[in-house]
Amino acid sequence: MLAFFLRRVAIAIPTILLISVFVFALQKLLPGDPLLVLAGEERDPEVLEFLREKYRLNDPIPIQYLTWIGNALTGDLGTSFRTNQPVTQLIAQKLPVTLQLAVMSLIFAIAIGIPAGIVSAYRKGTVTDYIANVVALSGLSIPNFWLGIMLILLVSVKWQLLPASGYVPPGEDFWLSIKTMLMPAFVLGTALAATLMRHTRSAMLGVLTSDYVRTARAKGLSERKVVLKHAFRNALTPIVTLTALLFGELIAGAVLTEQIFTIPGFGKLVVDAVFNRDYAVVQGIVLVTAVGFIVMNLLADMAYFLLNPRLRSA
Amino acid sequence: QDLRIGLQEDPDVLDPDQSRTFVGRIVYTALCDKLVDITPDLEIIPQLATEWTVAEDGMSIDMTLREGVVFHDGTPFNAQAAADNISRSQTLEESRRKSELASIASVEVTGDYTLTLNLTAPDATVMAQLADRAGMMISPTAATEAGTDFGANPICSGPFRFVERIAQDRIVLEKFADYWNAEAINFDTVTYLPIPDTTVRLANLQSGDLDMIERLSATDLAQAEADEDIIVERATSLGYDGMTFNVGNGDRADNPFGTDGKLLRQALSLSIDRQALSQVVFDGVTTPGNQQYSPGSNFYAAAYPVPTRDIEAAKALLAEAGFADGVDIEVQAPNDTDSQQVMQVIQAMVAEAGINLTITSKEFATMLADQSAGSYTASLVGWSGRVDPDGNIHQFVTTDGGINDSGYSNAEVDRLLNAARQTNDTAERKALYAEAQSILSEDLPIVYLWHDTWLWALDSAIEGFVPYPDGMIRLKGVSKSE
Amino acid sequence: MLRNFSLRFRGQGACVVENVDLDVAAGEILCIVGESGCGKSVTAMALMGLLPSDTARIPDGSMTFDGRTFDLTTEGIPSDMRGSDMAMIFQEPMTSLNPAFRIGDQIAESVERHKGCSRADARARALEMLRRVGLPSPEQRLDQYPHQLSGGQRQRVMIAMALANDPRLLIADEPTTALDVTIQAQILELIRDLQRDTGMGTIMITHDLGVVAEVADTVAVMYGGQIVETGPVAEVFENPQHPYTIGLMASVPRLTGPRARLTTIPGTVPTTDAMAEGCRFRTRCAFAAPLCATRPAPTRLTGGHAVACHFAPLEQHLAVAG
Amino acid sequence: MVAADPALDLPKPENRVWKKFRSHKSAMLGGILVVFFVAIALLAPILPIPDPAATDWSLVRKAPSAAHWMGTDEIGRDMLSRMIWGAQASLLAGVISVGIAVAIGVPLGVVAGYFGGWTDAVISRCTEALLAAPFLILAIALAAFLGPSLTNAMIAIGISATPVFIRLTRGQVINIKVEDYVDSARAIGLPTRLILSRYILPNVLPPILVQATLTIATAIIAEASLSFLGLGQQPPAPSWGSMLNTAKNFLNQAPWMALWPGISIFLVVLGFNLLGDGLRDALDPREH
Amino acid sequence: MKPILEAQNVTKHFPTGGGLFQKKGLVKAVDGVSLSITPGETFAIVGESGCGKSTLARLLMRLIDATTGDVVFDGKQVTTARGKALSDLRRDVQFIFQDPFSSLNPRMSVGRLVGEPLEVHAPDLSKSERQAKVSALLAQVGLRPEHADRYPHEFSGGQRQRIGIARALASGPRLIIGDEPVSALDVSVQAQVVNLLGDLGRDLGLTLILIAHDLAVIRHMSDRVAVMYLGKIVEQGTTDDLFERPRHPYTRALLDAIPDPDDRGSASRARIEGEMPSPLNPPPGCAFHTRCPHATDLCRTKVPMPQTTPDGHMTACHHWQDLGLTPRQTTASSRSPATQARLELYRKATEGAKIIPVASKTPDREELT
Ligand SMILES: Nc1ncnc2c1ncn2[C@@H]1O[C@H](COP(=O)(O)OP(=O)(O)OP(=O)(O)O)[C@@H](O)[C@H]1O
Ligand SMILES: Nc1ncnc2c1ncn2[C@@H]1O[C@H](COP(=O)(O)OP(=O)(O)OP(=O)(O)O)[C@@H](O)[C@H]1O
Ligand SMILES: [Mg+2]
Ligand SMILES: [Mg+2]
Ligand code: NI
Repeated sequence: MLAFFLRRVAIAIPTILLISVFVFALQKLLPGDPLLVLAGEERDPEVLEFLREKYRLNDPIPIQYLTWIGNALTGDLGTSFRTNQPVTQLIAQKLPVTLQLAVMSLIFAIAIGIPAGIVSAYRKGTVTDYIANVVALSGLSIPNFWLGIMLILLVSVKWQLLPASGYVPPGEDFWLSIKTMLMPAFVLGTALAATLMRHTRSAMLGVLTSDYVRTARAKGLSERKVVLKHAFRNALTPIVTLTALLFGELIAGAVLTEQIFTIPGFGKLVVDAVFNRDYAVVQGIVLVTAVGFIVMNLLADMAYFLLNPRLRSA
Repeated sequence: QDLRIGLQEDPDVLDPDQSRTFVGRIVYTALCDKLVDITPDLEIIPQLATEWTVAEDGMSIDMTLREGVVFHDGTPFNAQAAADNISRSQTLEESRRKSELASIASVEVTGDYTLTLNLTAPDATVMAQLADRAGMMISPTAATEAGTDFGANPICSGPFRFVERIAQDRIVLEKFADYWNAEAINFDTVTYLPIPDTTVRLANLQSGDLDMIERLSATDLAQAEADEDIIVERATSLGYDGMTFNVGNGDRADNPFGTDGKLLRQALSLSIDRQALSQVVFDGVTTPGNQQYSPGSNFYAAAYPVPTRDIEAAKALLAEAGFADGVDIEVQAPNDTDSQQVMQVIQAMVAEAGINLTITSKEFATMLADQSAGSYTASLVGWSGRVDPDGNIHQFVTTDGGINDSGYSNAEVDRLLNAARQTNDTAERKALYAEAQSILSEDLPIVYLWHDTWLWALDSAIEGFVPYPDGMIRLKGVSKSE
Repeated sequence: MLRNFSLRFRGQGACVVENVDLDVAAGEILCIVGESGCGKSVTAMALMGLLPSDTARIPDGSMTFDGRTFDLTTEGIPSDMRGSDMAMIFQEPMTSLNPAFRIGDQIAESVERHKGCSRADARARALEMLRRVGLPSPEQRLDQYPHQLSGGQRQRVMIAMALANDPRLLIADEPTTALDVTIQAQILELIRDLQRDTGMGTIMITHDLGVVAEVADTVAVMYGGQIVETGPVAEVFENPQHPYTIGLMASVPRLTGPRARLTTIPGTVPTTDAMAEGCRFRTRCAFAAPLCATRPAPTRLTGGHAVACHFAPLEQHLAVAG
Repeated sequence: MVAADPALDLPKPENRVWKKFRSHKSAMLGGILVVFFVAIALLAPILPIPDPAATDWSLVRKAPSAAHWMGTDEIGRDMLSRMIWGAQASLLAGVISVGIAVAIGVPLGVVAGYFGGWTDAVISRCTEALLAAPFLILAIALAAFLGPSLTNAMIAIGISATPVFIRLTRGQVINIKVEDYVDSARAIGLPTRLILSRYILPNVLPPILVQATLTIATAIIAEASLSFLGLGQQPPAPSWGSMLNTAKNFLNQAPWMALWPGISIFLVVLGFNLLGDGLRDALDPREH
Repeated sequence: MKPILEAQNVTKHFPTGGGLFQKKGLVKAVDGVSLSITPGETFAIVGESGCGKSTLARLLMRLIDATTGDVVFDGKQVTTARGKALSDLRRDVQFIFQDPFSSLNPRMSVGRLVGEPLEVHAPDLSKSERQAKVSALLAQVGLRPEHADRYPHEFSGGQRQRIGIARALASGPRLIIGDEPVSALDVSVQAQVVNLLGDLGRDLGLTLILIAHDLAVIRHMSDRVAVMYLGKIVEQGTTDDLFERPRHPYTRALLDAIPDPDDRGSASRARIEGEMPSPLNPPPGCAFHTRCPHATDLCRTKVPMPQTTPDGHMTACHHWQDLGLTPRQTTASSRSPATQARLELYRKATEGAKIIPVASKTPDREELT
């Protein structure tokens, strides 16, 4: 197990480096001069030149990269051009927000997607199956911003049930925090639920016709137990794997949802940073999300490992 | 009592010398006092400076400061502090205020609360500059200690002090008990929340999560006004929006609308129905314009009124320029929906005159870079506006102007605008600007299109809010009834 | 026991299984033989009520079990009889156990469900069963997962699971087909021993005549969803009547005697839809005559031996010309 | 010689794919939806509808009426006409970008899965890197290189959707390559090139088909985000995505502006998915 | 006669695990096997599941690379062949797979499947020539030319196996290796394919290497038999000799385990207990000692060397001589006369003899005519 873990980590390192090089290069190729945005409306040439020196933008790009990665290895991800805040501090501020949003959306996605997938597999070819599929597809094709704004207009403005937007840390007021995050999590969750539902359905379809499900029936177990215990337990592996990947995706950016609901998370940070050409912030976030992504992959493998006795006991 | 204000975006660094965003200035009005302030009619009035006199020759200004003012960290405010502030603005390497204060040669501290600003040349704009970020006073103690990191914990002398900031989430200020004008302040805390989406911003106000929002979208105006729990306040902006042409900035100036394209630019201007544009895109909330200031303002040159649309005249100009069969032009515009809408309307309008306009939408950073590098033909850009007319025009059209992206150069215009800087006589200045306008209306390096109207939507419980043409939110005298 | 059973799948023109009668007495092993696809498994599944409810239709058939009669067209056997009174073992030992659960739990689950006893008791029973099927070190096996067992061991677990509730009837659907001969021999012996001990009735499905010879008391030969010949195993093997039975026997290579070219049954089993009217074997039967278009009634011969062929006994009806 | 088996007279199945497809009810529905929208897109030039770019400033954001069945948009253009013309851009954006992703992703996935080893390691690492890079950065960078246009938007979307296809294909290939029939191809000495194209590829396609139809949805919506960045369809030419994007600001005042493109995207996505499911079944000779 | 195929001490070790989760290990799937096949003969390899039969077959035709050892086909090295040499080998040596359901590409028509080897090995054939050849091949295996545009799933197992055989025959091979070509088939279908293979072997003068675990089939088809256990050949000899006088205890156990329809109720035969050990972790000494009733300490420690008698019968057992050469007791033929008669009648009928009703004893005779 440990060896496995270490090997995975070893594989992850080149990937992360590759990502950082890739994103760094990509950023440098972006049109637009960050300093022009930074210098203010007046764009004083003197200030421009000073800033260019300060942020070492005159160095050759490989040197810039090496400087950055060197600092990154010591835990210094640079400072934001825009707000002068250290990137590490920004990330530390945003990460809990993003995690909370991701977790809550995932809960929605799971709560909707998995039961729907099970039911539609179990009732394959029936009206229930069709309805579940159409609903899942609509979750996929309804744009997040539309659903988001509609929810705000209805739930917050009209019925005044939930706060329209913003973020409250759970430490400050737990219930308010949950309430504020409810709508965005739902909006994000529905889109994921569709994917989850489709995968659950196909996994369950495969499992429901398996011999051991027949065995379970032959034992005289109730349908409920046959489906939820014997079948679902085996369909779980691909579902968990997918869930971990979705979670990784969520961390990488729920851009539009965060924008609509004004949630100060990673998605919003990275978009603003890209638009402002806030190189250090972009690079820092990409690095963190890449690590997150890889950690999620790792967790998916671990889940695989834990869910599959075949691997566990080897 | 807490006041919650929805902003359109997250401010940048909260250091008056380093910051550059409009929303940042909104926060400063509560956080940092300036030497002088303005009235809604753009008159300069005392704030931390109680009196000032400009010398006969215009080469210096004597100033008396308010006594008994302290910064949030307890450091007393006095002439030395003010001098330090001006010096920081001029010398801090990151300072974005250098050009604004370029005409101040030195500051003499003449007493505990008096000082003299020595100028390099007579400059009518200095006091107006001191009415904005260049005149904001920050604690010299804190400034020395924090250096360029001052923005992480800004210490000024305004009615509210800084409590915390979570990037992209909120900025919280609390009432400063020792504020010199504390009785005019009715809130214990004020929280600024950046909410970029206009619909969501309004929704937050409607749901009661906010007390006030800035920049209500023009198309939401009707809806907001229909809501009896909401009051809308408005003020015409000091800024403008228009189309800047590349007439001399690099190779791309060599195009039909460029260096020698005066006639085509006139044709384009004539073929736009500014009234309709304002009506279609902004529900008539904005003011059609053709000059740096809006028609109602003091410095508007009434001799050159907003042209009415004249397709025939435009066609004639096209023919005169040798493009009777039509002409192509590519215009870059920011990728926000308003600009896209404006461009599409203009596209349709100018098409009738035979101008075939293509729109290139760019995100802001790219557009800015292309514009300053001269890699564009025409560009839809705006300017947030300055209190002194000089700030709206000088740097754009004078030969070495700092942001003369157009590459326009005309000796007479240079002369007139420089002269307008050096006199303090308003009537004389008006005449000079009008004269410059006569040339610019002809040359059209910038085709002015409209002037925004600031719209604030407030909860009906908010009282005492005064709209200012600079778009700021001044909290003096504002209160919230229970 | 099973009377006049027919079965049809949705979208098929003819019944997959037609008018099948089967009888098993307590303590008896009935083998059903027949080639692949002839309906052995679906018949067994129907008895257990395991057919897919959405596609399978039973137009006809009833079952008498232990004095209780069930009309299979309307009601299946109640689920509490499944796994307790009647139990089933499947062909694929590798896939019939749930890979995600410990085998002890899988056996205990069935005990708990039917005996309503505590978890500990159920586990004790599971252990006892594992011991009885001769699995080495059963205590450890209890906590192992199926993949840790070999095919033969898994089949023993399946048997243990099936027998845990002392069923009156055991249905074994090709329990050894997937196994090696050496293991097959062990498993067959085990089933026979256990059956002898408990006195349950057993239906064993296979297409291996060798297996039949080894374990069966009575045998039913099935072709195309019909029983073509039944009888005590000695009778059928020593006096095969139906051309299909004869063809089947002829097709098996022999371990002794001279090695002659194998006699085969020409052709292949038609699909259900293409099944001939009357005697379903007639499309492949060397003796087929127009008469065969009518369904032959079973002819009763000596000692419970019955055959559904117009020409039985064969040599008394037909001869080679010349 | 061996005598031919008399029982081999199977009924000759003619045109089995089409037949099977036709009997698949939901697939037919999907097919009809897709054909409908494709037809609309193709017929746009000859349908009796107003110019999609013709503005009427007296008719800004007017609700659906007899003259304008779907209402008018933010600058007074006919929504119906724009919907019909927008179908072209959106369908193209969906189909072509997915086409690009499939065209790049599937071969790379096949190669990675079949050859394994270093090839696989390199491709897999790059895939992961690409997956972890934010779509936005990728899109803006590509816009900068290629210049803004619908085509380049498709390329950007296509490239960012590629890793998923690489992964999916690779996983499938790893399963398929151990099948006996692949060995049988090696046993007759078939060159690797042909093994990949005849044996591996056709058998890994079904799940890819399903993924592709799902991705079309995301691609159509992604085109909206890109046109927001100025990279997609250039104004005033319409696309559903950009219409939806504009409509965002008028959800309150002019809800129909979001409704039509929203419904259309949903129907197209639904159509493609049903079609995809049906095709998967119909193309599989084993399914009955 | 010069052997057509010769294997010298071939070994195949699969590294296992080394994946992300498992411990690394080495499966000795084939462990030092030597074979020599003479042209025209049918050579059978028999053994329990997992003993390495398939691996050996794949090694012989280089579908996988051997860890060590040499395989020589017709004087040419197989283990190092590449390019043209490998292509020639692919023409001369063909393979029939065990599972007729998984060994045919489900998405290719029968015509393409059978024509494909021609495409590779006879690229000069025109399309119509190829089609003609395909038709001929299909006819040869008892299918019809019209079947060329059907797909594999439309055929039954036996028919599919014929397609597989036609495909193997297409390149005109000299040696065919069949990896359990009839194991997946039903008895009656199996008989058809067994006959087909026999006929083809005879008619085309093919050399066959046949892998199976059904000893009755082996006995029926092969000239010589090798018995494998855990990666090694433990006994090898002519078919009759081996079936009548099995020397290795494993061969004997194997023979005893077969249920024989002609030999009913023989419940009390000696059974070997237990199962084959894992090739990941083979027992020391003689691999069979864990299940052998005759095992001694010697067996547990020392690997027995193969010993060959002058008549070419090879056995790898320390004790085979001590165990005695007692022939297996077999009931020569326990079929009853009635059975025999019916089988005979049936055989004649299927072979096309005219069947006439027996008048006197048929009450319903009239209806028949
Ligand atoms: N769920 C089903 N839907 C439709 N047809 C089915 C279904 N299950 C079985 N059949 C058909 O019923 C017939 C009998 O199948 P069954 O499984 O009983 O055969 P079998 O005698 O058990 O064969 P084998 O020896 O291969 O196990 C076959 O033709 C099969 O195709
Ligand atoms: N690619 C492989 N990687 C690892 N181990 C393998 C591989 N192929 C075969 N083995 C192992 O080698 C051993 C011999 O396998 P092989 O398939 O040759 O047996 P077999 O005698 O053909 O069995 P069967 O009768 O089941 O077909 C088995 O233990 C198997 O698990
Ligand atoms: Mg069966
Ligand atoms: Mg094998
Ligand atoms: Ni034979």
